[in-house]
Amino acid sequence: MVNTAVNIGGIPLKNPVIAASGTFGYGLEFSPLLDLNELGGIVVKGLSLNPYPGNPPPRIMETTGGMLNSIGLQNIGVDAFIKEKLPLLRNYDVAIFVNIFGHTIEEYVRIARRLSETEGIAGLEVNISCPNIKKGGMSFGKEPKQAGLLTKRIRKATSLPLMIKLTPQASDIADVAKRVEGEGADSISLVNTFLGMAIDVDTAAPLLSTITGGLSGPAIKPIALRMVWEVAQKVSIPVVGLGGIASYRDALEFMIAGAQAVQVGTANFINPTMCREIIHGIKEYLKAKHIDDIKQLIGSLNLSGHETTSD
Amino acid sequence: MVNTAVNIGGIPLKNPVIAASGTFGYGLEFSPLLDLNELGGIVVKGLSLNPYPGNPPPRIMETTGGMLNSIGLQNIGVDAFIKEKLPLLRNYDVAIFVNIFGHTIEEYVRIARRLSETEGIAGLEVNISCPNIKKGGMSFGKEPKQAGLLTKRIRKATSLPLMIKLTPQASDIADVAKRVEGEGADSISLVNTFLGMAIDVDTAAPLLSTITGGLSGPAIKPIALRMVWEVAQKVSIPVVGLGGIASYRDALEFMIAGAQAVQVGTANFINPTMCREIIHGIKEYLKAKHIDDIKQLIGSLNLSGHETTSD
Amino acid sequence: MGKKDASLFMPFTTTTLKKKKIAESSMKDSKTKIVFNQEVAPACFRMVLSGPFDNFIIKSGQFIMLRLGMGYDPLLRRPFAAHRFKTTEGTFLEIFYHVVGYGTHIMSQMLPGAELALLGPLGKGFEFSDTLSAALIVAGGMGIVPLRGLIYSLVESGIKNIQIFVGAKSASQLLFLTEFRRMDIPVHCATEDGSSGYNGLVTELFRRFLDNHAFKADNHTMCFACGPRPMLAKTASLSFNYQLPCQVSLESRMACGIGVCLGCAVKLKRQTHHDQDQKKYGRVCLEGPVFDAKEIEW
Amino acid sequence: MGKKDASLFMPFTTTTLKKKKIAESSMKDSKTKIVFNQEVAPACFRMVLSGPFDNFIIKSGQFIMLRLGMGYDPLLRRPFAAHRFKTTEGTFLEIFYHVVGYGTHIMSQMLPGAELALLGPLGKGFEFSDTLSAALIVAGGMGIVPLRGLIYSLVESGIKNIQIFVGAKSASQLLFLTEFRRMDIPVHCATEDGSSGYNGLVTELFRRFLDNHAFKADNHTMCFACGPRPMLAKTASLSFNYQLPCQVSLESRMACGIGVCLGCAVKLKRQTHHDQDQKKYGRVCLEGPVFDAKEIEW
Ligand SMILES: Cc1cc2nc3c(=O)[nH]c(=O)nc-3n(C[C@H](O)[C@H](O)[C@H](O)COP(=O)(O)OP(=O)(O)OC[C@H]3O[C@@H](n4cnc5c(N)ncnc54)[C@H](O)[C@@H]3O)c2cc1C
Ligand SMILES: Cc1cc2nc3c(=O)[nH]c(=O)nc-3n(C[C@H](O)[C@H](O)[C@H](O)COP(=O)(O)OP(=O)(O)OC[C@H]3O[C@@H](n4cnc5c(N)ncnc54)[C@H](O)[C@@H]3O)c2cc1C
Ligand SMILES: Cc1cc2nc3c(=O)[nH]c(=O)nc-3n(C[C@H](O)[C@H](O)[C@H](O)COP(=O)(O)O)c2cc1C
Ligand SMILES: Cc1cc2nc3c(=O)[nH]c(=O)nc-3n(C[C@H](O)[C@H](O)[C@H](O)COP(=O)(O)O)c2cc1C
Ligand code: FES
Ligand code: FES
Repeated sequence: MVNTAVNIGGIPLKNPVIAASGTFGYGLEFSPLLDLNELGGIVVKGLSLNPYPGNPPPRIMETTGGMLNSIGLQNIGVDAFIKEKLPLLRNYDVAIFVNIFGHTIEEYVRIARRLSETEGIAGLEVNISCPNIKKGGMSFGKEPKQAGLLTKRIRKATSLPLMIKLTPQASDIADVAKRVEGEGADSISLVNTFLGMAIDVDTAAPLLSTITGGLSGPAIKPIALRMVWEVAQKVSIPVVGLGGIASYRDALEFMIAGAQAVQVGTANFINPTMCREIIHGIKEYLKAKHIDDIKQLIGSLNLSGHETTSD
Repeated sequence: MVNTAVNIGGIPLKNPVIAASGTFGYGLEFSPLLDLNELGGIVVKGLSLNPYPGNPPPRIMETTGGMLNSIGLQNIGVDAFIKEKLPLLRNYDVAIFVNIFGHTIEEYVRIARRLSETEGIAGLEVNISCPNIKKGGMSFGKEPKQAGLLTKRIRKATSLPLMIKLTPQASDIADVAKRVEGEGADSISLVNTFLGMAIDVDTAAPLLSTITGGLSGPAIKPIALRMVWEVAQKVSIPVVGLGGIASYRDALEFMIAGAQAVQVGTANFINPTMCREIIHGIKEYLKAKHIDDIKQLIGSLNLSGHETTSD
Repeated sequence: MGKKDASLFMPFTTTTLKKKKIAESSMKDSKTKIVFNQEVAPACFRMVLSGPFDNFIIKSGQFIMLRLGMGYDPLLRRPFAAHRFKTTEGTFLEIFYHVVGYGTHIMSQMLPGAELALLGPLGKGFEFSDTLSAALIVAGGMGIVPLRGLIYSLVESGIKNIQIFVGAKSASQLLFLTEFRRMDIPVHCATEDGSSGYNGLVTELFRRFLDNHAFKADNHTMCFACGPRPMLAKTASLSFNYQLPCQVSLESRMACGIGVCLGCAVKLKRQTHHDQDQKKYGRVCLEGPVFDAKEIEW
Repeated sequence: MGKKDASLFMPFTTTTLKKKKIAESSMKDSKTKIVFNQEVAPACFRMVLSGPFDNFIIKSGQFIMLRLGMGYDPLLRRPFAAHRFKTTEGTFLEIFYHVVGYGTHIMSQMLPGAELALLGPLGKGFEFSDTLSAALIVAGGMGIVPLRGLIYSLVESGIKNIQIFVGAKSASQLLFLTEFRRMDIPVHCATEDGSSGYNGLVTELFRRFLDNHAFKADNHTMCFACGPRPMLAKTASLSFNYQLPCQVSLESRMACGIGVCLGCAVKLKRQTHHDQDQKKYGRVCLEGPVFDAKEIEW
């Protein structure tokens, strides 16, 4: 038997595969297709203090190897989640991460407090990186100072493990990572979507109601992987890697680059049983390579004979 | 007849389709497949003062909808280009842009001077954005101050039209654009490649000798388009858009977003007659829409009913 | 299959009857194989899929998501209405698709033997009670596809008065006409180029019909519509004027098809959901694709 | 084509003779159609393409770039050695490919009738003069594919002494053996699992042969090798020791196939290019894929 268990900033996972926020609903939607108990973890759709309508349609557009979205964090609100969804989620043996966002630091703090009072939540993933809302969201994630301040305030408000989710739009993502680590984050997840755009040439109008939206999917994997590698070298708290993961080999790339766990997002749309297939693939790989503990893989990138660009 | 002629910072082009640097060699290589006279322009492979060996293999890796490269600007050097290639290129009725790079400002200046003395060059594209060389290259393009300084010095050194090529790694690409405009750039081209990475999970080693490389191809188009749209709103000099263009519709998206012309890069590998097909497609589109001058299309993005992310 | 396929057009047999007895099956992701894929009208293809469909009960109005190939371009699955039917050769699923863009173009090039992943059945289908006395079917373009299944169900439940209104750009794009006529259902055709039936929009044809017939504003008469959004909006407003209940099947870009991405949202009238903010939008893939026309913010 | 295909394995006819007379045709991008695509050995497929090949002259050692489908995933064309042959049905191009990854897996799923864009002929093929007296062919795995064409050319130019050394993991992966034997060419086999011929590496088999035969170090004897890099390095060093000229066909990842992307670079010995820096690397697609073993920095 190979050991696939990892620990993400105080949260033990039976395996390192987590369903990413916004691509797995509140988890329950997938139960007809997939045994949720098989997953390492689930990050639920981003929650705000109050129910949130989201952006007008059209909200999505396919691009080559990826998709743009401007959902705008439509959600049922933290209270409805606690009342309607959480009780059902408690029936599963899987780590539940609640993805939270606010328009002000105060909002983030209040959601964090609210969730701290409840049972059945493994940790919070703080979305300081959503490109699809005007106030708050990404604005907190672009500059180290803002990100650090927000982390500090939420840290004070809750004893739940904190995973801070970073945006690739940050001018220097490693700086942001170091700062939130310094302010008490237990782990870091990256990346959120890349700000992109698509135009309908027949109408000369943007294909998303919000003009720009977040790019996700296999298309962004090489950039996301590079960022995870850079950040993992700079911080000592666990890094959770995501961005375009759509096979067990993709997942392994992120872990070899230094990620302690991975999240699977858009790939859940392409193939609703993707998470299970990735978990299975990782186990088979470990067996074939006679690696008995996945931790031996983490950060095992072999750079002999390589150098970052010759001159 | 539809008019597809545009003028890029003093350089008249019969149509707005330019072959991108590093993907079209020195132009001549494509002559068996394509009549070079049909193109709006050609940007030759990046040239340095002296011949340059480039990076060790492996230098390329395919990714979903894109590719990573770390060629490292291998080139025959500016003198060999002037002696061996330029005389042959003069036989064609197509605007020749010479893409230049250096490790120091001094090197950039000297290449610019050297090329100013020669006949048959329409303009210079200054590569301040190559991720694949240690010194110089991208380092100049990441910060507005550096980029401005370099532009100013080259501006003094040559009367050739200057197109400054920006990197998407810039912390704020629009700032860089404004600065180089202020220092006398005649036009701006964006984007160069995105820094990315790929790992061979069987060996745990990077798939490029340089660990990281530049991501190009259709995968990056949505991000490149968004950046071109942002920059085009900030500067008044012509913007040349590129990044993943692989059809006439892609090209039109960039022009509607505000680009005066486009460059086609990686798509030349997928289909060596891509540039011709794009030019043809644009003409057919204009006819079908009864647009008699392509300039009417430039920046015609229709935002009615759209707003950048609701709250 | 070439020759044999004419037979595949025959009206549903026991299948559809079963549908109303058996509860619709829950969605699953299945491997299917293309057994037929040919153009049956200009830019309109019929694709027949074989797979584990014996217990696959799909209601008219429900849909499936097809993965186009095994790569990531195109990335997202595409939604299509689907009919199940049986022949001596087995149980098949058939879809009719219009080539409108990248994905459907790639589909049109696929060859028999190719394998496609299929997720379904998905969404909420058309609803009607056996007390229904008259059904007014209004279809624009490919909108007739999901309605075709409904028509068979209506016939089988013994609803006598069925009126079909179909519109298309041109006569060649009017689908299933012979099939409907074979069932002695009155079909009112409209074409934008006048090549067949009324020269104009199907909604105009529908309006004239309503003007000349008096329907009681009760639940014994129901409109069912599917087609381009403007055509649906017009049909909805006509049904409001005549106080007829109306079910519309909407389309929207989709990523997941199962209600998690929130990408397929359509604006709903607030009051219909006691003004809870998060209910301002409905998911075509889950609350739909079939909605009560009154719910939609047209 | 199923049945008929055994015939397609027959030695080249006039085609290859022509090759040496007519100058090789310049590259073009053509539309081709798959007429045959089946597994002929474990994980090894044979694909036959039809297209405008009447004036398509490809030299052994040269290659083509195939675009896999019309989407962007996989994005880049894949390079393959190709043979042209004629039958009563017309002129075809055949490739043999090993399923090693994503692109070749997708190829293995392709069905007859599918269209593929083909760029070629590309690169520099094998060279030999009619004064050649002995040819030593050393092949590892799929490396035999480009060498097969060469062997026919050698035979046709009347070169009597041809020795073929082929290595593979297992007997089932040794290709074209019956074909070569039918031509009365001595074939020395090596398999890593000992399932056929010498139990070990083909290079070891080659070394033993050289030990037991004296060849004059002149241009009348030439080694031709293709296969995995380590096997080529070993073959090269053996040929150096025995002072025999050696041509090797290299592989490398490719994007353009026509010399512009510089992605396929391999390290060259400097002196061979009077130490000009930019010549430190050679392009497999243009200066190669066939190189003089002496040029390569092994
Ligand atoms: C529930 C449902 C059932 C459907 N049933 C059928 C059917 O039975 N037959 C049929 O031909 N079509 C049907 N459609 C529409 C079909 O899904 C789209 O035409 C198809 O996805 C277009 O894909 P594409 O890649 O060819 O087009 P794209 O290249 O993606 O886009 C081309 C055009 O198609 C439109 N489009 C893209 N995706 C969708 C979508 N999901 N819904 C509506 N329009 C879209 C775009 O707005 C654009 O105008 C259905 C759609 C839904 C939501
Ligand atoms: C001039 C030339 C001629 C060739 N002729 C043949 C042939 O006749 N038959 C045949 O089976 N193969 C041939 N190859 C190799 C063939 O091109 C690769 O096996 C193929 O491109 C792999 O594609 P993939 O997507 O399946 O593999 P990928 O998923 O891209 O990679 C899988 C494995 O294949 C290797 N690979 C990828 N691209 C290449 C490449 N261009 N060259 C070598 N290895 C590569 C990778 O390093 C990796 O180990 C030739 C290569 C060259 C350069
Ligand atoms: C439709 C959609 C909705 C998303 N919603 C959220 C969200 O609510 N909160 C969040 O932190 N990230 C959200 N994301 C971002 C994903 O969690 C993930 O960071 C991103 O998509 C990159 O990973 P991927 O390429 O695997 O999808 C969303 C992504 C998509 C595609
Ligand atoms: C193989 C390769 C080599 C390149 N070499 C250069 C170069 O020498 N100078 C330069 O400015 N850009 C170079 N580029 C970047 C391209 O010109 C272009 O900016 C980038 O690839 C994005 O466009 P695309 O997606 O259309 O390829 C190179 C790109 C590739 C793929
Ligand atoms: S398509 Fe994802 S919610 Fe409807
Ligand atoms: S493959 Fe592009 S230079 Fe050889």
